[in-house]
Amino acid sequence: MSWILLIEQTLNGLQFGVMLFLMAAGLTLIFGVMGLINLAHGSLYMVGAFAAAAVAAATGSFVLALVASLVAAAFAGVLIEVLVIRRLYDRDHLDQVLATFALILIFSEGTRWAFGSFPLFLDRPEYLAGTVTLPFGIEYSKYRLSLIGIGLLVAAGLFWMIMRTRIGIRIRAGENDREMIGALGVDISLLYTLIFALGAALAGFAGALIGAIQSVQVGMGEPVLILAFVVIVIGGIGSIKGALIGAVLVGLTDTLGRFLLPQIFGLVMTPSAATSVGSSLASMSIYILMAGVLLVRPKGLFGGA
Amino acid sequence: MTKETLLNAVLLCLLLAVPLIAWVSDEPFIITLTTRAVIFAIAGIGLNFALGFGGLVSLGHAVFFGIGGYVMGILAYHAQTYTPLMEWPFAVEGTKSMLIVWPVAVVVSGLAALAIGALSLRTTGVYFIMITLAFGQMLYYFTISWSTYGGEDGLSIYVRNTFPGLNTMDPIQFFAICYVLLLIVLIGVHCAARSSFGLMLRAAKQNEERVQAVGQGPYRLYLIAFTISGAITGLAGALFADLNRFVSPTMLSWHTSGEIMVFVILGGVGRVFGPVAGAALFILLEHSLGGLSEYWHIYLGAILLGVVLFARGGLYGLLAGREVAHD
Amino acid sequence: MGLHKFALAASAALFAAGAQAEGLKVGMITTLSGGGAGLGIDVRDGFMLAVEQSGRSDLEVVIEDDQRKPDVAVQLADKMIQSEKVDVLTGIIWSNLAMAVVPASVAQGKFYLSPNAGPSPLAGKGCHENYFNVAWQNDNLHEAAGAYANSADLKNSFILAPNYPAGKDALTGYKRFYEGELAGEIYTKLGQTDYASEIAQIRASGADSVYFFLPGGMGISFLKQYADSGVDLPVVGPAFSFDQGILQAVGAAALGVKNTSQWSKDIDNATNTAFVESFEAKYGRLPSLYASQGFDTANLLISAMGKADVADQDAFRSALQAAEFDSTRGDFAFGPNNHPIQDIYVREVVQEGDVFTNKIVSVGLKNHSDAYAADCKM
Amino acid sequence: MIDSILETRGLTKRFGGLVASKAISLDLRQGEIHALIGPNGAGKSTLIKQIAGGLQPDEGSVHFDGKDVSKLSTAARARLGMGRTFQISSLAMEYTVLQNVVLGALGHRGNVFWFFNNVMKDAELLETADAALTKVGLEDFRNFRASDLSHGQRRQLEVAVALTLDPKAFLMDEPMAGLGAEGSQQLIGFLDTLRHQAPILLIEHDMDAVFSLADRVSVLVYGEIIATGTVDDIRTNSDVRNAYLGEEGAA
Repeated sequence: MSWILLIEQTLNGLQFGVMLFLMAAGLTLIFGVMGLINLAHGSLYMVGAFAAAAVAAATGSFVLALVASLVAAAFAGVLIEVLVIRRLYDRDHLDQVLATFALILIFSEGTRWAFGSFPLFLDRPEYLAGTVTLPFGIEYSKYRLSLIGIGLLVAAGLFWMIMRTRIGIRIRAGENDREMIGALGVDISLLYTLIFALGAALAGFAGALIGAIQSVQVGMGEPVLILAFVVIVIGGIGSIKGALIGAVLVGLTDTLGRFLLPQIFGLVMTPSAATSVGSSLASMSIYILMAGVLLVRPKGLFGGA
Repeated sequence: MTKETLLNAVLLCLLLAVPLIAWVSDEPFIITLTTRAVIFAIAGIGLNFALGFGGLVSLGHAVFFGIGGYVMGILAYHAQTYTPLMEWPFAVEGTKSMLIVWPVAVVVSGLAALAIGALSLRTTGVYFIMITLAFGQMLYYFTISWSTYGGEDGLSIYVRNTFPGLNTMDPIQFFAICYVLLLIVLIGVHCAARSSFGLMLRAAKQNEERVQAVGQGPYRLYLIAFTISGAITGLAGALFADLNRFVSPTMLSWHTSGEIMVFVILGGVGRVFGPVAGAALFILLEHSLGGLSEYWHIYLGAILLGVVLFARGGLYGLLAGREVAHD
Repeated sequence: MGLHKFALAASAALFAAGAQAEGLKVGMITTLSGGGAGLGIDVRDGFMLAVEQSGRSDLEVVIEDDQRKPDVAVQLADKMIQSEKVDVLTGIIWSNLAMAVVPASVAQGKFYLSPNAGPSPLAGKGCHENYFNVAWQNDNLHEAAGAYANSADLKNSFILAPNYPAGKDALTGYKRFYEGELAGEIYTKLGQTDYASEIAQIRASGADSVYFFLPGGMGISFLKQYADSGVDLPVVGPAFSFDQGILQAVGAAALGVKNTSQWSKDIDNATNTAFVESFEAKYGRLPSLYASQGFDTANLLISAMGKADVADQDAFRSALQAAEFDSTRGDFAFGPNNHPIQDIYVREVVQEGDVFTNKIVSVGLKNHSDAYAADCKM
Repeated sequence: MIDSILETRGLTKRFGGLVASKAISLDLRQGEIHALIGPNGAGKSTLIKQIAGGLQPDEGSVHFDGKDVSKLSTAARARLGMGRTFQISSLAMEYTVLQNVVLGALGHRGNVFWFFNNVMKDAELLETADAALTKVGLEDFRNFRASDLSHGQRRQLEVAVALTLDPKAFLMDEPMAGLGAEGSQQLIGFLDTLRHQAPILLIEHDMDAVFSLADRVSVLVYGEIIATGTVDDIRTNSDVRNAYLGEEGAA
């Protein structure tokens, strides 16, 4: 095992992490401000990817496809917020889990009905194809490097928005005291819709970005959804900072776990047994990480006291 | 007789009458379908014990359902291949007798619930939901890569387990076994709900502070409720595996957890008979919606959404009104 | 479980005739909803095309969706047998569903014709006289890939597959014929969508080629990411990741990849040419491997119907065993364990106009049977 | 000290920079009503939480019935005999009045882990429960849901549940809050007799109640006890006048 390989794997973990962050940020904002568990967040990811694939096929432009993913996911977000989600803010978590579980069923089969059962094609733009050579002679995919950049940029933008802008102040106020911001004359239901649309747009954006190097298909949002939940739970629900750190932690654990665990077991076992045991453990690693974090800190790394 | 008691009686009679009519008119598939509803009902009753009585929203109950299934699958697999389950420290043989499989399934899934509960109950609220989900995923991926017992392919058991004096491969006889178990579980849960434990547990769901002020720690109450809940769901898992003569990791997927929760909500959270009504309704919906369209999940989702948004309290809330405080 | 009743009408004559007593009823359990529905839809469409072309009024097909859930499939099999009283079952796509359904169904005296899955237990110790596999034993395409690697002078392969039984069978199959060294062997998580880590290991391993078995969306993701990684070692895979249904989603990333298949749309025989034409005319898309398997399955059944009544089980079984039908694959015969003996081709992904598809470049294994037949005691 | 059932020694609790309890030492003696008064925000609730067990002090200890209970949970302290009522009614709202008091009786008796008895048919528990209801005058409301009770009735029910615990001391957090004049008078009369059953640590805003009931009064201001003494001592204490009335009061 060379250091270069380890660095490359760390970059891969980072890239996976920042993409998870795009998903997790919306999820954690929505929970922090509205107190809502949204299982349908993965469906918004899927909506973004499908919208991007459809627009890319029609226009051939990746940038337009990304814009489409933002718009479509935000639109879908507003739609379900107005029709369904806003009735759930005052309900207990159980009702929220079930209602949004129902939304998953509707979204998945609805997308299949609209786009068919076969995966769609979405490709990275030609100018991001291929690799670049980083210091130490590491050859790394241009597109993945761009993903890391975009992800960090979005993260910085989010932090700026929350810390510096008027809407950010309202969001933070909303996290602390819901009645209070209502009393201060802020239009709560508009604020909630906006936050939900923002979270949805981020999810859709992530769907499009990832869709370009994966397969755009029905159900693609669910594995990501569960990972995003793991992320925000590790980070502490409601904390954007926690979401970022949790996302990177999960990204690194998963990537490096898949890479290192079979090798570690290889030191004490036969190669095939090590591959098998190591892979099994690697697929459980992030859940073990999450359970471990919660046992030490029952409200996540950056959760309230 | 209250409305609720009447509804309970009607429900139990219907569940008995449908397969009997199907038996007379030689429609064995209807019997199988009803058996499925009965087994789902038991799983739902299990979850309801934690969710309805203790307020513990577990999104990982598929684990116990799956463990029950795998207990049955593994015991039967060793019995049908004539290989011992383990040889050290003492030899254990597989078995195909339901009378042994059930208690083992109940004990193993109960112990799993005890362990998972002991860890998970350190958290509350959303964190509890998510940590149960995490344990669910952990075991799901474990079974997928557990190649000794088929991994993702699962385990096929070619013939159902045996019960003294009955032919379990006959749909109506297998139904009878499940139905009687349902009755036993119902009676047990009904008693437990109004027992000392039940009173204290349901009080903890309403107000933990109150329970502490009368000198009881909620943690122990929750943990025992969670253990019993897991054990009941495990029993359902063993029956389900026997019904299908097959177990696979699908039983442990988070979709299964979601579905078990759906039974409870459709019927009515916290009502002893709620999950029975919920499971029956679910099977009925599946059966009738499936014929409508290839995209029937859309309708299922819409109905579920409607229930959550507009018919709180589920079927029981709709038909029997608010729960009578005590009789 | 979705109790779909896709109209079973093979032809209008079906309703008119009403002479069902002498007819044959087929229960098709396949995946029509959720992820992976594309495969089931292709099998169904291929099968129904053959039924329609036969014009037989005494063949009734009941189709149900298993949602890719084993318990639902078992439930549907019960329904088909107990309630619909079908004579023959078919349609299952996935090995794990087949393992759940097939043994119990054949034990109840039904015939089962597999249009896709071929798990090894059913080819070996668990074989059954009423179980016929019309596609391949799971290892076959991988074995051919191993053989191809030898002929292409590949000496140091990096191989990967998901960590589940079919994945392990795949790599075992490849290694059974492959004679070179292994630069690495990885089992990935089932359903995994990001392969950056694996690709980095491939890059670092010093391999001269890559063999992978990643069905469905997993393969799409892998190929796109692989093409983007700058690693340009030759890739070999089984046809599953290069079939007509998903090639469009992979796009140019798949161009030039060698893959092994028992069927290709350019196999030169009259049956195949007619099949490809009529499939495209009827459904507006090119047929896939799965469609061809569905089509062959139906034709095998129809050929047996022409020779024997299904009520006479022994005669009907012999008729099936004879496999006297015009296969889209050309020569086709059953081995002693009722699994195919057939040629397995090496194909290459090419672009024809806007469409990505495959063309045959060589024969990987001639008249290939499977490794488990010896274990089968019928 | 022998007749002190409850004693705090140097309880200190900080929230960030704010000192909510500053080295609080007080005791509750057999047979007395010890009232704790103080302006809003003085830290009364913080103090009672530390005594009852919801909150761990940063320094100091709580002694009950001769034992250091500082490390015990709320439930364990309740089992030792702390009978608590809450400022905001804390009842099982979906339960009936009777179920709430049976709950108290059951909690006190223990043996909670019975799964097959019908707890509402347990003669022993019902007897305790009915006695408590009769004492507070709720016997006619046995089958009302707690959520259907009036505000005053809920306060009475809180006291009834505390009674079923047969406590060695009562901790009552503003039991008069929200009661009308008549209700307050009844409750004052009742508490007056209750002190002989077990002493009461009474946190109360209603000064009439405090001055007519309390044997001793402690005054808590900004987390600190500025005075403890009889009603008359407190009335004349200049620090107290200062705290309540400002500078001119002290003059």
